[in-house]
Amino acid sequence: MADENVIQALEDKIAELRRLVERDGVDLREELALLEQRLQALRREHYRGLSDWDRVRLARHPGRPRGLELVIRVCEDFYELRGDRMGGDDPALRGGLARLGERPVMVLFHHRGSSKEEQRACRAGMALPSGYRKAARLMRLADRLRLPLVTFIDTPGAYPGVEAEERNIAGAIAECIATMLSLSVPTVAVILGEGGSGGAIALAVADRVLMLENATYTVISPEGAAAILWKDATAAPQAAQALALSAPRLLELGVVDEVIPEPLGGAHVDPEATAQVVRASLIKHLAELQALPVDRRRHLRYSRYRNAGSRGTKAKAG
Amino acid sequence: MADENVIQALEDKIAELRRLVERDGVDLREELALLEQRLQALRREHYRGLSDWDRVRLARHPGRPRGLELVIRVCEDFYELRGDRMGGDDPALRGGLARLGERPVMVLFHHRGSSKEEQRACRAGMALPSGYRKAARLMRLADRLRLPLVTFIDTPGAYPGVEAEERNIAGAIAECIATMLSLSVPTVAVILGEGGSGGAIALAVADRVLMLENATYTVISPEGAAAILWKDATAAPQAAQALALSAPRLLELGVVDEVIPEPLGGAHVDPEATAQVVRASLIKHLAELQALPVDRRRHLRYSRYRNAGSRGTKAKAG
Amino acid sequence: MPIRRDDRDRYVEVELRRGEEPLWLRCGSCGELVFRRKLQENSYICPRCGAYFFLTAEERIAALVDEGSFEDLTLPLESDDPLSFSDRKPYADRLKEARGSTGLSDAVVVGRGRIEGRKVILAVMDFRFIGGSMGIVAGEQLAFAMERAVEERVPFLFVVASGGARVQEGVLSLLQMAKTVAARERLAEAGVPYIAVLTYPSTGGVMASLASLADVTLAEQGALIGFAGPRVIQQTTGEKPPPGFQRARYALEHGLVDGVVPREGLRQELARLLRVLEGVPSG
Amino acid sequence: MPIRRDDRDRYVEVELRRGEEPLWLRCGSCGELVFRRKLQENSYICPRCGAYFFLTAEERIAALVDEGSFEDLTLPLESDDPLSFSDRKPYADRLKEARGSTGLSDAVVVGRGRIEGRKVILAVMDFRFIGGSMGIVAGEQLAFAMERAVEERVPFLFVVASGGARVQEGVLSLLQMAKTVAARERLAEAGVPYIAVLTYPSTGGVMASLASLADVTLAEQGALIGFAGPRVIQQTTGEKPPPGFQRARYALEHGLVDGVVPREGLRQELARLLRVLEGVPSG
Ligand SMILES: [Zn+2]
Ligand SMILES: [Zn+2]
Repeated sequence: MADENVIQALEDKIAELRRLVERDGVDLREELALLEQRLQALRREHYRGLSDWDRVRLARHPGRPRGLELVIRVCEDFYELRGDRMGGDDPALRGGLARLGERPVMVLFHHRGSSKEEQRACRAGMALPSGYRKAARLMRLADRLRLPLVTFIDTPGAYPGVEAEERNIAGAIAECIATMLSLSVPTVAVILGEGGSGGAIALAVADRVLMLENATYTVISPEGAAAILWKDATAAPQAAQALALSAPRLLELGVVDEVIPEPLGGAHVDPEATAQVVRASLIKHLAELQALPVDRRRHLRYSRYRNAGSRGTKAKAG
Repeated sequence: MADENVIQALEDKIAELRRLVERDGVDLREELALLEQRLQALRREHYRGLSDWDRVRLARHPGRPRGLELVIRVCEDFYELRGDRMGGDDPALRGGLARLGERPVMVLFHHRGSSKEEQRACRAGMALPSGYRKAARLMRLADRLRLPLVTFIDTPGAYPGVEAEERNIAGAIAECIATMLSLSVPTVAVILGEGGSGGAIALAVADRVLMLENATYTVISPEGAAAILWKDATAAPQAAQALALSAPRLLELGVVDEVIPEPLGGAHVDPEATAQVVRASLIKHLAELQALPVDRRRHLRYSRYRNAGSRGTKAKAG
Repeated sequence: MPIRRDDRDRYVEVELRRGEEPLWLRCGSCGELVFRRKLQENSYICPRCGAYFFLTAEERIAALVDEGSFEDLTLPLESDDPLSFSDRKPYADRLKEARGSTGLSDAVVVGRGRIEGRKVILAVMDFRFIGGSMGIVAGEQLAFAMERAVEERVPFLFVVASGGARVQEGVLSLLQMAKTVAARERLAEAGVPYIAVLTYPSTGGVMASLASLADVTLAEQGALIGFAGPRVIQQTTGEKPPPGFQRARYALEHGLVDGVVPREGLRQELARLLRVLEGVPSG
Repeated sequence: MPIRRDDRDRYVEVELRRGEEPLWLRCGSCGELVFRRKLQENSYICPRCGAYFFLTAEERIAALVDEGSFEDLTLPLESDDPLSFSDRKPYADRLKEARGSTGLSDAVVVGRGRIEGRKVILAVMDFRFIGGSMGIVAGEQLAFAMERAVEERVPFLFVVASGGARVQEGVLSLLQMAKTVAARERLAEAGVPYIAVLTYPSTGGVMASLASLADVTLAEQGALIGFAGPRVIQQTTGEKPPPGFQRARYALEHGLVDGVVPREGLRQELARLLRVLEGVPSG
């Protein structure tokens, strides 16, 4: 199988050649075109055989489109709303008003930040109770103003800290789940990168759950599962496979409704194209949901979660 | 007019004589009966001429029945519920389930504490944001369980502290007012002692507002008004008069619905009797409210507060 | 975005009664004499030191809405002095004075206007009128404004400048907190957006009721936002408030507001917000 | 009431598999050998050192409900191993083992019973069953229990003993958080009281969903209450949790529970609570 390192090396070479062309005016058009073709072929080959662990790594790729940068590409006129109104504003879970396909919506998203300083403030996208309380506030606001809710999920999980525990991170997540389930407006969740356990599901109990092709959604990180169940840190790739955290597996299981394709090589290869596909998918699903009567939409949502996974049970033997 | 100090001195003397009777077996029945009669007469005389400032002092009397001790006398089976579910539990604003006249109710009350240590923890009954957030939580719980809400108000005001401001004491009070106004269940507020500004009204926007005869309810403390408007700390008695903070004045103004009489000399003279009158009044009002259809009750509440004080305006001259 | 620490709040209180010298104003911060016209063009920000001048309701409205779009809807009401209140001076006289010097009937002006073409119902407080305090008339104007917003299905904009409740109307003032919150519940039920702009000062009873319940809450740079003032805090509790306490950026850091906006950008900021809310309320 | 600092939590984990020696148990805290019968009479509290022993669901139920009043309503369901999960050992084998050693079909037992005469629908977790983890079957049992409570208009009592979600069922376990919260919404709409009792441990996904949404939340003395465990916190953030962290009294001080109850008083405490709630739900 085509090795990721080979692809990376070829990408680097092509970039160097381009710089040469630009700087020195050497005409390498033909050579470059051939190399590009070869790269695409390698990517295709590699991509077909992606393991779940490969996807975990793609979902965590530093260049992956996510957070504010992605939201701004997907929506227009993003207007950020801040604060939990109780003492805090968490930069790791953000939200606000925006327009999407000519209509106003409320968006919520995990944010990891670009600059070093911002990344530190965002704790790798692990949100605090104040983040989830802000999210619940904005969910209620969406309902009040009859705005569809769109969430973008990308977090390793909620922040495991002493103060987070003292301020009831568990209760804040539970409140988000309860609030999101109770909304009258249409809701769509998009799992962009990592969908890590409680911190992810707090924003994911939507009418429609969409998932990028190489995103992950899991009850525990593969590393965590490896440590606990395999008692072996190096078993993370096996754990990733076993946990059924990939978009295709979750589509099969009925957990997600649609897998949004990524550009060949992963979303980071072309963030703008990725955003446009996400955007188109969101607009389609929102239109479908908007066409349903409120009661019907709420009933479908209730049934979906009330019966989640029920197929995975069987009558007791004997 | 009969002086408060004279009454106090006579009360002390009578108490001493009683101890003498108990300890030494001296028979002073006749003398005591006469003295008691004299005391009652003095009280009656003093009481008839109570100024608003006298009432302010009665409302603040250290022996005045209030807080947990009063709630336990008024209701049965008080079951305390604690915590704001966000990091704090304020002992200065307490609440829980109780039974009142054979039915379950939710009660909320300011608490000042009896022991020195408790009093310190309760900050003289000035509640924190966490107290008001607990109150809003219990109001919502009352609505969910269809329990009438009874509040007992006795606070100089919300706590003016740095952390209280950082955690949005203003917003917490606003949330209480909004929540209490939105309830479907019957609500009755009793102003027991001091009803101090925002910290009091947070619990006072009820279907019925009752007030003990010597309680006060005011937009600002008389001392505060004296300092700001009179620029003279000694003007507090005049300010008390001007602010219309007494029960009879507020009944006249339509702010309260009923003045609950206190034992001669003030509620502290007989806490148990006071509690029984409060109890009877609450049961009566709750029964009346319960008899109304929900929509009607909510409409009446809305009109009451929407039109509060509107009589105090006039068409613009010219 | 992480909060920029260098973006310090600046604010200064200036002489409120400016009617006496119509042509120029003195900056209370740097002492500069500035022509009123020049100041107006500069959003009432001192061109020398950057200090913000207090705005009257009229000036605030002129700074926010499209020229010629404002229509005054303020109800023709005055306080009837329901407690016959008197301190060192009768409340009736204070009212008369305030009316005379401001030309207003009370502390709140209500109207209809457009911000870059988008309709709003506004209620704007005037701090000159007995400290922007909320009494019965102000409460009535605010409730009325919200009812108009519901009726016309147009966003409601509340510009706050208030030290709290009108002491001279006693508990009746306190009850305006309930009145405005009750009216706000109807606004919320109707799905009509409510935007609050908090300025210097936004404290006391107004903050502990209507002003804390907006759908979107902006703080003007330099705003003072809180319940109890720093002096009361220090006197009652002995705590020494930290630097920047209760100022706009402090409020933002503590999750109390959605954003902080410099005065000269406020109009565009509101236009941006109204644009994203276009079509709300729906139906 | 101010919190008494001297009232320290005490708790100890003991050997879970006690089936092997039916007559006596060794206290993991002080090493004492205690006759099972004696321990049972003492609410499974070590008579020598006061340590709490783990309770099975059966023992917990026996300790709470009136003798002879319990009726098992647990649905006859088992996990179908929907992911065909296998780590060092197939999940199917783990399930078989857990069923064998506990006699349960999964980690939640549902039933109807009376506490001092008052009816409740109970759901009780058994920590022995794969750490009381919530998978599809547990989620199903909990949702079913709440639906029964709505149907019968009887308070719902949830006794929590769970380390979190059932890892071996992947995201399907995570979704049980949504399932139980959805069922709880119906319970709340019906006005049926929901009482949670948190024991050692009440953490992870169960805590971040159903267990945090009770109308009344009691912590058994010694309970561990939180989302992330101390080890995860220390590994991820480097923070060192303070003494008493996540224990019952700590949770009370931080406003997370309504009360802390010693194990021997739990039954009376619930009776007291149910008495004050008599007549709820109404109608
Ligand atoms: Zn200047
Ligand atoms: Zn022991």
